[in-house]
Amino acid sequence: MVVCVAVVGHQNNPLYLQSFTEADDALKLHHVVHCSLDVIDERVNNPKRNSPALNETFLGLLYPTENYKVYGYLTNTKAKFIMVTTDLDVKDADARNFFRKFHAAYVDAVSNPFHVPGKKIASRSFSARVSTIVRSFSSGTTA
Amino acid sequence: MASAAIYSLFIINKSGGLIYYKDYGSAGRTDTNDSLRLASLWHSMHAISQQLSPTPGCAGIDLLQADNFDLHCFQSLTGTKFFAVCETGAQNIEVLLKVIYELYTDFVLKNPFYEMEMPIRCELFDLNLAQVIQKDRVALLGR
Amino acid sequence: MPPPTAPKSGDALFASVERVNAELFTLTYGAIVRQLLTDLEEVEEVNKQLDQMGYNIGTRLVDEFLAKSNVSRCADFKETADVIAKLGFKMFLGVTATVTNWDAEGTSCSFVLEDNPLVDFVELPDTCQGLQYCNVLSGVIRGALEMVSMKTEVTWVRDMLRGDDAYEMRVKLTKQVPEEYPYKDDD
Amino acid sequence: MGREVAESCVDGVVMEMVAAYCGRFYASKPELAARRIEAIGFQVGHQLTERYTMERPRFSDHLEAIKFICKDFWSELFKKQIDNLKTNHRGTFVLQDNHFRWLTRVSIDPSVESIDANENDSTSLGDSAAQTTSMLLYFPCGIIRGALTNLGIACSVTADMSNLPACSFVVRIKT
Amino acid sequence: MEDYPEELRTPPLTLVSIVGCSELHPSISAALSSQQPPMNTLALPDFSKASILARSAKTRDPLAPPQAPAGILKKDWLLKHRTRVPAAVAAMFRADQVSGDPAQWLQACSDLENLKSVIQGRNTKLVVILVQAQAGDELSEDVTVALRKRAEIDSKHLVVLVERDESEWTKSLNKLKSIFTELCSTYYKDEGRRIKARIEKRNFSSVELSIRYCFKVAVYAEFRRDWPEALKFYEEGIRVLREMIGTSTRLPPTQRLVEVKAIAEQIHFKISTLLLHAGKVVEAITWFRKHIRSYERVVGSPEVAFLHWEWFSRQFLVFGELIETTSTTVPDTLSPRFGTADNALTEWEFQPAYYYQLAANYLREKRYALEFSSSSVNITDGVNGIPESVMPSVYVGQYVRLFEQGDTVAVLPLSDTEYTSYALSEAERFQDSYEIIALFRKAYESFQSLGAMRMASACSGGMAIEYYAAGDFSNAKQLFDGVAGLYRQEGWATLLWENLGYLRECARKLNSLKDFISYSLEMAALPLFSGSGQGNSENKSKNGPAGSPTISSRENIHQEVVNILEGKHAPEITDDGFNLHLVEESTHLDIDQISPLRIVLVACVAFHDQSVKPSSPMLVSVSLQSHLPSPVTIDKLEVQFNQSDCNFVIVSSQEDYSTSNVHDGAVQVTSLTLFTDKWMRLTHEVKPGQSGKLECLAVKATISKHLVVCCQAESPASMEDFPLWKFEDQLETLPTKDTVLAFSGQKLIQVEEPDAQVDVVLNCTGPALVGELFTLPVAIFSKGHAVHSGELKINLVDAKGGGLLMSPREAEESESHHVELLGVSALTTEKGSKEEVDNIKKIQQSFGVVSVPTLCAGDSWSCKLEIKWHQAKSVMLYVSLGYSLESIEEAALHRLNVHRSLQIEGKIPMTVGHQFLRPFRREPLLLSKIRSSSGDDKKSSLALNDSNMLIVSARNCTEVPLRLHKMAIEPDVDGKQLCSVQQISGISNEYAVLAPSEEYKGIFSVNPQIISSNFRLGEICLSWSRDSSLGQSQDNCVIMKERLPEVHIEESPLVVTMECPPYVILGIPFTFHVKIYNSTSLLQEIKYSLVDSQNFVFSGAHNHAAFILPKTEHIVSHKLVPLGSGSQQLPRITVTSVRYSAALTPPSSAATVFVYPSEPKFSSEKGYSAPDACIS
Repeated sequence: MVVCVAVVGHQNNPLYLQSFTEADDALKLHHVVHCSLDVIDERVNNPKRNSPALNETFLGLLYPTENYKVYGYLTNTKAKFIMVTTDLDVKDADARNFFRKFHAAYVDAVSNPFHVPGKKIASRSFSARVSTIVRSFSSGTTA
Repeated sequence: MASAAIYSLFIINKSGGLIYYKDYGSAGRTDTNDSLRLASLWHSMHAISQQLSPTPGCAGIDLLQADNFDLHCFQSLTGTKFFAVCETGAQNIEVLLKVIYELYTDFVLKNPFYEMEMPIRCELFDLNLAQVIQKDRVALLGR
Repeated sequence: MPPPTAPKSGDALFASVERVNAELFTLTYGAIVRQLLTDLEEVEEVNKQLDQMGYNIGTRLVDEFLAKSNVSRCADFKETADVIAKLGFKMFLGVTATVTNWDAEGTSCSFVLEDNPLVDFVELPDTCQGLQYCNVLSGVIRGALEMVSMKTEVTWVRDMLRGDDAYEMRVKLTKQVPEEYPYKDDD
Repeated sequence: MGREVAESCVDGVVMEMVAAYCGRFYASKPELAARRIEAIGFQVGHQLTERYTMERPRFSDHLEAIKFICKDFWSELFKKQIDNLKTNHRGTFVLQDNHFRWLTRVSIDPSVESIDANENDSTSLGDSAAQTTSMLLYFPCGIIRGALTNLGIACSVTADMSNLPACSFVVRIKT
Repeated sequence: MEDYPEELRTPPLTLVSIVGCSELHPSISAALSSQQPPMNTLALPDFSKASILARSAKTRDPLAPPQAPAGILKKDWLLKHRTRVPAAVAAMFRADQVSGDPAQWLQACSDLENLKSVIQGRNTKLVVILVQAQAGDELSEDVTVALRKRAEIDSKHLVVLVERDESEWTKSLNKLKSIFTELCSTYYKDEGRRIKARIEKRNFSSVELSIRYCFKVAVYAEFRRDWPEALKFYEEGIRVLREMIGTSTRLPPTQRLVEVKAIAEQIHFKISTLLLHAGKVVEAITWFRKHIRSYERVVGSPEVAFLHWEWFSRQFLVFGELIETTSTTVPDTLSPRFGTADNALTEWEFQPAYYYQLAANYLREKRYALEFSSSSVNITDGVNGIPESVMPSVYVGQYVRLFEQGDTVAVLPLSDTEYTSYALSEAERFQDSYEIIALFRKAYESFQSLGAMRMASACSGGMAIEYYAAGDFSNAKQLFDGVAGLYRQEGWATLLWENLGYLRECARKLNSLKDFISYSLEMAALPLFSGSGQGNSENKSKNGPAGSPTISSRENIHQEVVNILEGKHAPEITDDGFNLHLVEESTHLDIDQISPLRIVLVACVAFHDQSVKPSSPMLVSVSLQSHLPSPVTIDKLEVQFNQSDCNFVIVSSQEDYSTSNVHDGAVQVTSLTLFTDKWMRLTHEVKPGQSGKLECLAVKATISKHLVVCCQAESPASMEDFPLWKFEDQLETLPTKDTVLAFSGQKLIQVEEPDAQVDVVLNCTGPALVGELFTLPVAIFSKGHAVHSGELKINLVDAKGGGLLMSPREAEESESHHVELLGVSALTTEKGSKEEVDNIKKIQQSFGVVSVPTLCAGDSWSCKLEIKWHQAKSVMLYVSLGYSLESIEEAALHRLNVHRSLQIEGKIPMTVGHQFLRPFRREPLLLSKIRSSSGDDKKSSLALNDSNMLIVSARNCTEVPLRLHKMAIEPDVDGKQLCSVQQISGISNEYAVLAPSEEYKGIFSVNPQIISSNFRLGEICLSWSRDSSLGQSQDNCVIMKERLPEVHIEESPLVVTMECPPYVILGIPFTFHVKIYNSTSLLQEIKYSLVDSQNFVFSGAHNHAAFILPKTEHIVSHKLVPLGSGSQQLPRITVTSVRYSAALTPPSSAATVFVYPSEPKFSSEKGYSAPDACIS
């Protein structure tokens, strides 16, 4: 299941972070997400990997840690999406699909005229949409 | 003979002011002042005609036939009057007037520099109008 | 005399006009509202301005509407309302409103919109509840009607942004200006 | 979502917005009005890029981004592409639209122009018209800047409308 | 890894044994171990020792029905096979031993027998070595054969070593090696095959055995360096092992797990090493993942969870070390698209740091688990204490308890509880923190080197937490501080919160109040991250001492600080000796633009004007904002400027401050309460003292008496948004009400110079006249303030530009100045002290500086400028007064300046003209005239010895009346005697006043005595002065000279004089004489003619000619009768000299006469005396 999703701004500041666990490892998840930014930097800035094929928004598994797997996604507008799951084997396609939906939700959220770019996403409808996406993902993969 | 279907075209704003006048080679060219006066006179007559009507809900004169010319008048629901002086028996002038009305909405009302109710000075309007009249003449020649 | 061509159906009408991406419209309007909020600060003032803008737009838009939808003069306010709901909204926003809640003397009714392109993506922040986001629409209606010599008051009754189930604006016909004699300057 | 509305809506709103800012709020100080209008455009551009870049890989360089603006972005907005793109390869790009949609309805009062020709005291009229046109153009300028900024390209955008309805936008990338 | 036994860590080496001939052993074993692959040698000096090769006592034959084994693997098994169970044994005999002496032969045989019997149990291979002295001495065939028979080996297993001969020796040794190698491989193959057979036949009683067998087969394969096979069986083994966890019941669950994991660890290690050494990094990592995944969930019962975590952590540590030692690199074949379908691995998994970090994490898990267990188990401690004499059993991962009664020692199994308490006691003997720190540090360093800042700081955060746990607070604080920086910068509020939570406690423990307060305040002011916070804050071990961030916890922290400051002790912090409550002196916090505490309090100061005059009031807005969760009441607010006299203090009304301790600055009492996120806007009036820059430096807020927060003032214009809060989705409020100020307000303004309250007056009277000493009074009136060390600069500049007031060519000579400043004379109105005049500092022709005496307010001072015009020029006069307000130096720095300027025209006072006249009715014939009529030299010519008239006119061309004191002709030095000039009419009383544009004429008679073609008459000399009513007289009257042009003096050959009465009466005839005098010494013929005139009739011829003798006079007379009255033209006469062919007619003026109608009655003679006067 997905335990945490996050949106990270281009200054590497968290814009949205929601954990979906009962256990109070919210803090730990913050750490996990924050550390994953290093991998994103590594993947994106690594000189040898600027062939267009590698410019796709989906960054794949960033790193496994403890019993989490951290997946990443980087939009054209330098917004980073991060998804933390405890599923053992996640299919690439599922992850991609998840992020595609998530991205759509994000885009609508920032299209709210009252959302100020670079600020945290406080939209309720966004979080609602996200949690449905998360649920569908969990069900999708476990099924 | 068919070459000059329309002698002249007037546009009058809702308060009777002439906001557009164009002459297409009628014999007795009227100068600006005359045309202004004519316009407001026509405006009044038009109003009177409504009063004269035996039945309520009359929209006023829309065709005035003289021995050597017809005067077609079209009044938009917003009170702007378009009327054309043309040769006797000239056909579907009212369609033409409608078209002109559309041109008016497109190129006059959508021109940010045009102030409502003011005389029309829009080259684009002139341009398109000329084309329409031209087309109309061609049509007349065609028949 | 009957209009040379019969009035078009709403869909035909919408199909006939030039159309653009709704997002552009929605976002532009949103941006304007936000900018107004920052510049005018007072929410009430913003509402006023939006209405004013709407009015100005309406005064120009109505002619285009009349010209392109060959509607003939409406018998009464009821008919006018229907035309607006079925043709007006459709022609410009691509959605239709329903007219309901007529009062006894038929001078005030409600336009109800389930769908409203103006508010896609919009979510009112807590700080500016009280903002009549869609005021531009009511302004347009008011302006347009005034051009066809109907003085009206338009107010919002329901607003989905406020959690209502639909958008409902109340249109009240205050007075119908008759065609008066224009004997002014010349005599 | 292929949702659409009548072009008149956008025209009307934009026109009225410009009128409101230049006429009502900041009539006295056009430069303030300009900034506001540009800001509105900026937000729109910013949000539109979010939408329109959704399904595509990241741009690897500036040129790619600019091309995106010229092609997909433009045609999303105006159903046509930028007609001509020039660059000096040192961070300046010129995007020319030979028939810029938002200027097709604009015709500056010919009489004023003619007056301009022979009479100089009425030039104020003429360039006020020109000024208002440029006010109209602050909006698309803002859109372009917003779009590019959101793609991580800080730049300044100006418009040149020497021959209507053709119009060219000059993008200067801040380095 | 290093605590693994050697035999586990290194790949196994084949073992052979040699018996006998001990003296040769060293060289042989050396040779064997030196070969590739090396071979270990178990050297037995003599056959008696061979017994150790024998199987251990309790050897059973393997075919007997086996009872369930007590464990999976014997500890010593590996070791045994590497040190005590040779694959082959070589019996060494000396050649001479076996040949010849039968006794020895027998001995050899028996030894061989023994050996055979010893190794008979296992199928250890036998080799016989015969040692020969040298190749030379032959060795009887039958002996070797016999030996072979005895040893039951085929011929090639009997090796002959040749001792003495080097080449032979090595040759034979190589033979031996190859034989050994061959034998070994067969040996291990056989062994392996034997056991594999069992696996394949599945004839084993229990899972344990199958695992054991797999292990053994794998090991044997390793002996043979058959890695694939080894790998295969290890993996098989570990698979079975994983399965048995659920099934096996041999041991109580806990110990079972322990054993299984122990085995798993070993086997996994084997696999990893095999893979890594084979350079199969990707496989190794993948395998490791698999390994981890299959055991991560197998924690066992909670009270022994710590065992699991310890073991788990060790897995990571060991694998990390392996990765590190076998320096692995990402293979190029791998797709760069890490973490995607075409490459499941990720970058970090190739980095040992990654594993160290996780090892550390898990070790910390262990620590938590341990704390948990020890806390929970201790309760049951009383029941059964820690069992003594527990020791590892012979089986890997098993523990037993030695039980001795008397001399019998029994080994008893342990119950899980016993084991648990044992393990617990063992675990508690260690302090894990430092282990964890070490791991984190390793990870930290290599992440640092990889440029993975966040990973690194996560690690150092981990270290810090361990230090904190270990009670090393200063280290902890230092590390936490470092990490906090990153979180602040990237706005990770929640992480920062945790961090600060620790820091706060560190500060508390280190008893540093200031830190404690600042950390606490920062925490309290942190934005809450939406989505976080609902986590229950019980588990402090996970969330840090601060618990999870919630609005309430923020408020508590804030409150706590307030309590401490106000000395009230909040109950929750009485626990430790944190004696904050007795703080007497206040604590100071400084907040600048970069301080993290900006979110606690920011001060924004804006002057309402861009610039201001000194000592004129001006408003300044001070706006404060705080993000602290609860309202902050400020006791006292001090606003400090660089001009200290502007400082002011605002004291809250709540605080009953004894206003005594509030110093000079303005005191304003209002309510000073800061509400969360709201700007507190104060406006105050300041009066800047001096000019120059006025900047607000800081705003000091005293909060609850003991905390003084000193905020560096910020300009709203250049105020950058708040750290952390800038990401909050809340609309910013402006520091000041009016937006203009909010966007453009500055905390720094320029105070202008005070405007001069001194007036400088130049009252100029009209234009200056060339030549006069033009005096121009300058008056200085000090209206407002005193004038100190004043200085008056005077500068004359040509009004037509071109600055220089001298004609360029003769710039150097000072005379040539067209206008010059002669001097300045001070005349102070009240005390006429003259000495000021002297201290004129500098005077040039066009520039001067005068020092002005000190003037107190109201005084005035004035002086005169004396300027002289040499030419008519218009001049700009610039006068600038520079002075300072005080005489003190620092004040003298900025001086005030008053500038005045005036344009003055220089006018020529008079224009002088002149003209020559003949005597009345007398006309000399001047030949030059006649000639010159053609030529054009304007030179006027005079007749010699004849009194010529000279009329000089002086016209006043100014607007003012002038006095003409004197008009004279000054002849040139030589000219004096040659030509007499005397004034005929002059200035009557001592001067003549000339009104503007009035003209004065002076008449002179000029009587030249010599003939000269160009004679200098000299110059006209005028002396004039202004006709000013107040009579400053002669002294300043100006002489002006003008040279007369040269004249031409000649002698006239003929002189015509006309004579007629002064007047005539109508009708009365009179005579009219014309006298022609011939002054030459020649006879002159002349003609003359008289023309009729209608006014006269006359008698006599009209024309006439005559000869005149030298020096004689010829007279022609006519009688005339006038016909008309009035001034009449006499008949015109023309005299023509034949000789000179020159005609001469007297000018009409000379030929008129007045005709009275009748005899006039003259009252006085004056009427015509005046004209008479003219004629001499």
